[in-house]
Amino acid sequence: METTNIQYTAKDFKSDQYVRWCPGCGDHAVLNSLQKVLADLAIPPHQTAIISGIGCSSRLPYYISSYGFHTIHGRGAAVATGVKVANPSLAVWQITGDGDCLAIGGNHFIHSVRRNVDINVLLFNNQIYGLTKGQYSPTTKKGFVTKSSPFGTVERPFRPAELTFGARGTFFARFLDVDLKVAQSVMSAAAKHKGTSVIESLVNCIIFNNGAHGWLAEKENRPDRTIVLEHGKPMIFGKERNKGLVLEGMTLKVVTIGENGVTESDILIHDAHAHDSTIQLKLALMEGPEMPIAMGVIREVEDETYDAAVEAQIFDEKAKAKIKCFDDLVATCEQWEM
Amino acid sequence: METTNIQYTAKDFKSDQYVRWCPGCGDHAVLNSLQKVLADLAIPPHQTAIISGIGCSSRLPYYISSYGFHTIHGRGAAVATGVKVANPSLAVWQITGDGDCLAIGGNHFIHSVRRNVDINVLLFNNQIYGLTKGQYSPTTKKGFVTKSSPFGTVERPFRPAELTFGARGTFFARFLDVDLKVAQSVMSAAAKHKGTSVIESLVNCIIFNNGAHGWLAEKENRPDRTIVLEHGKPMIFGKERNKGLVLEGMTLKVVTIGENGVTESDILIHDAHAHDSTIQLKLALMEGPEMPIAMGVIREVEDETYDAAVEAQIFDEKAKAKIKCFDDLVATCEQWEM
Amino acid sequence: MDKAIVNELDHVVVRFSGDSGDGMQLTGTLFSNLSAILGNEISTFPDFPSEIRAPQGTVGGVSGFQVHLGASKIFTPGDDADVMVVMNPAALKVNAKSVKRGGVLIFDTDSFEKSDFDKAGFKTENPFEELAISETVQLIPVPLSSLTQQSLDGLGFDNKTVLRSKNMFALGLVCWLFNRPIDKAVGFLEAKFKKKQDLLTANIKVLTDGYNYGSNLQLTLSTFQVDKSTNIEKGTYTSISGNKATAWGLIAAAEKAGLQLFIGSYPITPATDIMQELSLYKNLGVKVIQAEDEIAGITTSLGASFAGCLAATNTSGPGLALKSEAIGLAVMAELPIVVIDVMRGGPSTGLPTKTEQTDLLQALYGRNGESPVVVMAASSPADCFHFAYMASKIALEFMTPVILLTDAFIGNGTSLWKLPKLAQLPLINPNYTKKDAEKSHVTSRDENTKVRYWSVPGVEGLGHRNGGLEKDYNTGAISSDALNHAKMVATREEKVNNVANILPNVEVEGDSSADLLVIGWGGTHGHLMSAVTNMNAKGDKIALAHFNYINPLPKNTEELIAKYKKVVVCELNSGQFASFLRTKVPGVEFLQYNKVQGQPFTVTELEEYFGSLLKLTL
Amino acid sequence: MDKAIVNELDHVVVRFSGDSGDGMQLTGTLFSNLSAILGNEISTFPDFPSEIRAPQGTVGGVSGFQVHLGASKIFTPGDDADVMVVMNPAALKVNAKSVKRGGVLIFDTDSFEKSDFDKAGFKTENPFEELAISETVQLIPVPLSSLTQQSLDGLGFDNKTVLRSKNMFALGLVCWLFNRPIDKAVGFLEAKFKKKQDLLTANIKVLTDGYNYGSNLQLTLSTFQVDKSTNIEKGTYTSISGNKATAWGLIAAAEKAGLQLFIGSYPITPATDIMQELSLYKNLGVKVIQAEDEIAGITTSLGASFAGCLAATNTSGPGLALKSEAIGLAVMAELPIVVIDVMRGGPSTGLPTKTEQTDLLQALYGRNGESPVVVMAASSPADCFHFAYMASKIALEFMTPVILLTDAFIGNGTSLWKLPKLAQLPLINPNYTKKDAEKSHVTSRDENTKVRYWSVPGVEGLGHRNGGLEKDYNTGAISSDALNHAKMVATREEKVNNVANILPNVEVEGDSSADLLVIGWGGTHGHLMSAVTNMNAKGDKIALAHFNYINPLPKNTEELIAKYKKVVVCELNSGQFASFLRTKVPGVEFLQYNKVQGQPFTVTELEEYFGSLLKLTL
Ligand SMILES: Cc1ncc(C[n+]2csc(CCOP(=O)(O)OP(=O)(O)O)c2C)c(N)n1
Ligand SMILES: Cc1ncc(C[n+]2csc(CCOP(=O)(O)OP(=O)(O)O)c2C)c(N)n1
Ligand code: SF4
Ligand code: SF4
Ligand SMILES: [Mg+2]
Ligand SMILES: [Mg+2]
Repeated sequence: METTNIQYTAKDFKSDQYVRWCPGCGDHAVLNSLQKVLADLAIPPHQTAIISGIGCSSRLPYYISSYGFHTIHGRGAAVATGVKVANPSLAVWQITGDGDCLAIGGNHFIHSVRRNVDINVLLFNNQIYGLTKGQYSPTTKKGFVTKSSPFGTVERPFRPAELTFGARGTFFARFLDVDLKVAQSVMSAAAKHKGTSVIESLVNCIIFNNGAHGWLAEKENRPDRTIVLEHGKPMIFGKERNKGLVLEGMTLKVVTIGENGVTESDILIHDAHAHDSTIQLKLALMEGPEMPIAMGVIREVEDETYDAAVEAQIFDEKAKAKIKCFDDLVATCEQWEM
Repeated sequence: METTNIQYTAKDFKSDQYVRWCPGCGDHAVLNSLQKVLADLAIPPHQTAIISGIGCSSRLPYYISSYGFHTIHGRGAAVATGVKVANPSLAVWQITGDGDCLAIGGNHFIHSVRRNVDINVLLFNNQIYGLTKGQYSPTTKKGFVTKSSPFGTVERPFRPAELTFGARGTFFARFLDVDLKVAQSVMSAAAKHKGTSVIESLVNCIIFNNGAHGWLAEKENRPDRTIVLEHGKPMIFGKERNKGLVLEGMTLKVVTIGENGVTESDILIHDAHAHDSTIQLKLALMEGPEMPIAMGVIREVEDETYDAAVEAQIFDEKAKAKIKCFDDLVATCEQWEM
Repeated sequence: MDKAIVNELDHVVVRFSGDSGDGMQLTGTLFSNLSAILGNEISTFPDFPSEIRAPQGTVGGVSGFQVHLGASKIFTPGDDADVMVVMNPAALKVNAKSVKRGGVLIFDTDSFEKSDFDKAGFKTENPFEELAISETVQLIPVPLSSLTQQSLDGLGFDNKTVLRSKNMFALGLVCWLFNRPIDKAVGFLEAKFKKKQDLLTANIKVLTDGYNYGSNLQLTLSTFQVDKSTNIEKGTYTSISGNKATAWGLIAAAEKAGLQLFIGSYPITPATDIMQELSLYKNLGVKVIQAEDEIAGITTSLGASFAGCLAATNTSGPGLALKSEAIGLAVMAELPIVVIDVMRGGPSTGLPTKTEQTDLLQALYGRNGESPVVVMAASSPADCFHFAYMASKIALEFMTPVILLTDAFIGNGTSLWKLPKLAQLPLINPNYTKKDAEKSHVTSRDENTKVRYWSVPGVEGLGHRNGGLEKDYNTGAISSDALNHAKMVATREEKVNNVANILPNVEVEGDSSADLLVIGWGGTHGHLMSAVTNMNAKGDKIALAHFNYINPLPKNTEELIAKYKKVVVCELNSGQFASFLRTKVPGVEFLQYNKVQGQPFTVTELEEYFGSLLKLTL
Repeated sequence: MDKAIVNELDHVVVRFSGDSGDGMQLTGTLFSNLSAILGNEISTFPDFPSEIRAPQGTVGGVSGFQVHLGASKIFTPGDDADVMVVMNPAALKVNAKSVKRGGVLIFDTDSFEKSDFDKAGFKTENPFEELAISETVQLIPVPLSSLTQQSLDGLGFDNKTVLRSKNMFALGLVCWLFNRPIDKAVGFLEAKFKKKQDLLTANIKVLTDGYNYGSNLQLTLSTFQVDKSTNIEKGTYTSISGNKATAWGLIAAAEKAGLQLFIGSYPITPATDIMQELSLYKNLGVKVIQAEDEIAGITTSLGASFAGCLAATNTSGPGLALKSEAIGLAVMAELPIVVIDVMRGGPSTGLPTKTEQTDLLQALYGRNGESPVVVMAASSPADCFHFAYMASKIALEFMTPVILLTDAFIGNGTSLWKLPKLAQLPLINPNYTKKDAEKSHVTSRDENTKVRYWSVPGVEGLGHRNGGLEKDYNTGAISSDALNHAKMVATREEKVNNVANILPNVEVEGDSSADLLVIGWGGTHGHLMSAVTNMNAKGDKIALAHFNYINPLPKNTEELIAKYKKVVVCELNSGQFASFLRTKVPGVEFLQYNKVQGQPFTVTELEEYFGSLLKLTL
């Protein structure tokens, strides 16, 4: 992806299509954030390919003025892999939902993460199937009543971070639909990361799962209920920025700076670049209300990407090759005149 | 699954079919171990269902005298889920290979693990596609030359334990084909565990990937290169049983008892039952030659199983129900005479 | 029509249309139930907006519900409306062309303001002229919103609740228009708002005021009278949607067969309702797995089938494509499974909420190898019950996958359903391996029917290995022997063909002595039957042969078709059943009438087409 | 045959058979190449054991390789063998019925011991009598193992190496038998054992001794002489397998179109070789993704197609079933993709290593919705190159998925292939959106051909959104409009039908003036052509129309078929092409000749059948 000197604005990434999400749907905010990020990245719209599966969230490509492909349910990761490997100079985004990505698309998801294909996976996690009108998804909380679980689900949900780490993810980040600042910084970091960047966006489905993330979304409580992690910075949060995380044995704990002799220097420093994912995973899996929910870039480590490795192998073999074209290839046959 | 007082022997679990694996294939040993374990479990053959996908390993059901279903490639986990939910009184085993389970079957695998369906997943990991004659699999080491990777693979492999943990696995164990003792104890523990028991069996494909686990398999070195974990026991290994594992910060280290003042009491005690999987995961991911490869039951924690939860919900609703049969159901309609 | 006339009609079509939030589905359902209780035949069809919740007042958010009531047999929810209620200009815009010439159009004047016109995309402030219907339709302006507000004034309801009750005002008005006493509606509302006493009060109040408003309007509007239907079979009825009827058919079959019902499914429009309906009946022991995808939907079901359940899976076109490989496994393993495909517009994601019959060839042929399955189709909302039941019976008795095709139109629509008793339904006798049978039965089959014996896990002595590789005819062991394979291919085919032995003949409806035979299948029956009936009533002669069983075809198919001079196959696709018939019934020239618009036929277009056919050299 | 006679033959079939470890594939390949170099026509077929490595000496582990050489045109690897070499009793058991009456059977006496008979499951110690061939076949006992041991005695080889060379002794002997100078074989061996000098020495030594042993045997065995073929087109040839030819066809097409070749694939027998072959050519920039499953195989390819590659995916029956949904997406998105199905025995996992033509209807119809695709089939190992090339050309020029059917028989078999030059191959011109075209081209199509313009990502100004929902004909925006949908369905159909405009007519082979027309398609061409040629040579009159293009059919199809009194469609399935023809060519009675045994036709059975047909009232 070449960046240019042209100054883009979010408007350059808006298509002429009417945005058809429900009024109040969390997806609107994410779309706006993404358009802003794309503009800031200064990669021209025609160098960007946006690939999605099927779901409310997967309609996003229609709303961005770039190359877009709204494929079939669950296959976005595979299609995006093909696009990126075919043309590594494109910036490739995969737009997906918790159903699209983790139910029917689970296999392609874990394989693209394992291969570390250089794509940005924007996962809209509203913990419900929106488009089909309200069935539980693989991230729906156990016991939750939905149209397909009238007596509550009996399934343990995936935690997207955990699955990403299990598939050897090199990048994982999280943000809340309404938090535009974190959203943009996270997407921007994801775009810059070489490898599969998994971004879990906690979005609100106002129709079928309103308030799933509500206790985080309330503006006044958000500072206490979430922690925005930044690489190299101490893990401090709270309205008064006086709470922090420390490690006690193998367990993360919340402490208050100034209480019980705790000072800022006791607080853990976030190391998103550590290859050992132990603490990152613990951070990603923190659950409320005891612990704050982690936002921001939780893991970001370097490793070879699949598309680059494919290119490199071709580059090496071409350099060594005696066979340069089809006619050369034919010439290598055992052959005889008849 | 009812157990009985009948004494079974391995022979009771041998079918009349000729075993068609290559002479020297690691699968033979696992089959024998499994037949022994099934006999010891004292669950009658007709209460046992063995489900597989497609692959050399997936042929196993033919060789066991029980109910068997050799299904289609990659779908064993889903079929087994159906069998178990349909009839929870059956003991259900899923037989699968690294290709069957983690390539085409990856999605069903992670979902059955997530749901914690009470099945025993015996994963034959020979790091190759055997039946189709030698292509790389999702567990093949990066760079390895196979029929489909003439210049070495460019893919980062899955580590089955890591993926299992990422999908919230409640049981993970590992054994080496040739180590009958560990094989049997591990399979027996898996059978007893309620929930999805993932057993990674390191097997040798003598034809297409001979020696993949060879450096472990050599009998004289095995005690130094592997560690057999047992819940509640210190993590000691080595020919002289003088090596052990300790935790330094977040990192596992090998120490020698008697050197540098290390005593047996310094050695970590294996806690397979800890819900926090941090150390279990570290154990499962240890790689040679610096670290021994972990064998035995690495994780074994309790959680509700999917099949039990389904039954419980039905049980509760039946107990409360006014509608007991189809005619009752019809009677609930808004209805009128015409 | 400006005097107090009572129009006595044989049948009438009413459509309620408004914003998604306007409660049109409830309104329509109540009106249709009330009519049925009074003895009318009914058929309904909901028309959901393409977007979940488009901005209020926009065309994308219009939700409708059409009710067809009749004093004699009716077969469809009707083409165009005699009476249309529109709650806003967007609803008007979407529905204007569906009001009959001379029909009645009731609209909420409070929602016909400049801003409403803008939202609906009207260019002027006279939408009726813009749509060119001001002359052809009787406009009845009613300030629904403000009348509702007045009705609830002072009762302490917040404005949102008040406005959400305006559908009841409309319903009351329409009830008056059709002489439907509203006391029965009160009963329905009581059931609906059991736990919300205040909402119940509000709704009843508004409903009553709407009715009374109608009475006061009498001088300027005629009312309609649709008599009790007399030709309906006596009995107890309800109104049921096709998807619900399908679910219930499975429940009935499982109980009759003495088996547990198991469904592995993945949500997909327009099939999801079947799974959702079944998930309600934990009390009946129904096991539902909402699987991770369609492949797991069918393969969990195949596991359950192997384990001895009545197993089913439901989906729509793209999902059926995904299930192809596993259906092949069911063919090879000879396991019973019911695969329900509620067809929608294709190809690919296509038109997910629209109806079509384009999956027939996929159902017949969409698998590798020679893999015959039973294919059948339901033809009305209510008979989805019967065909789901029969699909189960055939699957269990013949140890075969059965694909049951329904479609968005009959799946979502409702019709009258005579309540059955389990005892009256046909017996279901799976071909179990007898406990005392010879050992070889475990892996062999009934030589007459070619049906494999079912050896269910858990029984001592019946252990065996099943699978997707070709098997030896006798021992069930894996075999790649050439002649054995040929024999097995023939056997599987013969078994499926043997299903014809238990199928009813296809009956001719309409005028069986006609020269022109119309052939249809599945969900188009209502429209075809209406058109044929109307034309025969007018003195034309047309016969109709409508198919529910497609593979195998009923035994009299060839003989029946041979009797007619001209044969036309009418389908909502490009000619798939016609193609199939060409391969099965030699020597017949099959004409085709096809529509691939994501829409059902209209009776009008069929009549026109049949008329033109008859005018040709018959 | 006990004098030194030289049999001059027009063509001869030789089969080498032994244990998997005996090197029969190499032996056969060498023999066939030697013959080709001498100017013979050749056709070969390997016959792999069903198990990877069954216990040595058992029937499950027998591996064979058949070579057919001819002085005139030959079309198949032959039915039964004139000369058969068996390395052990298991190989004898598997192959006994495939030796011609009066044929020569060479066997390794050292491997015909009691323990060997046991392993092969013989009941007696005289296998030839047990198989009842001792009278009908000429038995040539040769102590291959011990002669090989003698040959290498004292050269310091370990016993394993020594015994693994015995195939060279057999090859030497057969070379003598057919007067094939072995010096050319030395060249091949040098290439093969480049890095193993000692093995090379051993192999050459044993080969030479085997040849000399033959010379010494002269008095008791006649030799064969198959002359140089004279009717072959002059040129440079190699021998190529169908799978390799398919891979090369894609490579050639990509280069001709100036595109990068991309293949997303998942291993499956018997298609894997295509992907493996392609993965060798990183030097040519071929990108291969070994995907996690078949769905990812095709969807990664669709991604690559969207991104502007020549994209392909290869599989066999069960994999094609899994790809159904994604092929539908390709139809809807109108993206070029070549889907190769190397057919094997079905249904389900079926008979994975056997050949069949049972995926035709799946290829034609196995998708939801009206989703026409181009379906075509190759008919010999070598012409897989041409048809893979043409499939690519059609996909790229018509923006459509193309399904290319080959099968296990032609995929694994080899035939002579005249080496092409890229310059001579037909041009490939994708329908790109011109840079200076009107903006609307980005989402629209050529009104003549109905082919959508291809707007490849990366180009400024061509940005657009594609997808699986129905699209507006003009703007490409999502549309659920009824009439637009009908138009789009018709347009997609018309586009695929327009492919017929560039297809060659189907040509009649054999005697075009006959009354009997034999119709075939795909990989059966060799057998049908042989049978038809033989019978015409004997004075019968038969015409053959063999189809490579199935959807759309060549334009002259109907007219051609109409000329014949009797038409029989011969296929390795239960009648799938016959069914398809019935839907496309009205008024013809299509007879069927079907075989579903996982095996190719034999020329003999075809001749018998045609003979019986001719005897009937023609
Ligand atoms: C093959 C297939 N199966 C099922 C569907 C139906 N379907 C469409 S979207 C969806 C789930 C969407 O959930 P999610 O990905 O979470 O997206 P959201 O709508 O919540 O943003 C389903 C089941 C489909 N379109 N295709
Ligand atoms: C749908 C489908 N795709 C592909 C195949 C081909 N196939 C059979 S087994 C296999 C991989 C087997 O690998 P693994 O599961 O590791 O088993 P192993 O043979 O190594 O024990 C493949 C690709 C198939 N049978 N079906
Ligand atoms: S249904 Fe939910 S996810 Fe879909 S657009 Fe509406 S609010 Fe958003
Ligand atoms: S190919 Fe490998 S995995 Fe398969 S049977 Fe042989 S040794 Fe075992
Ligand atoms: Mg969602
Ligand atoms: Mg393997």
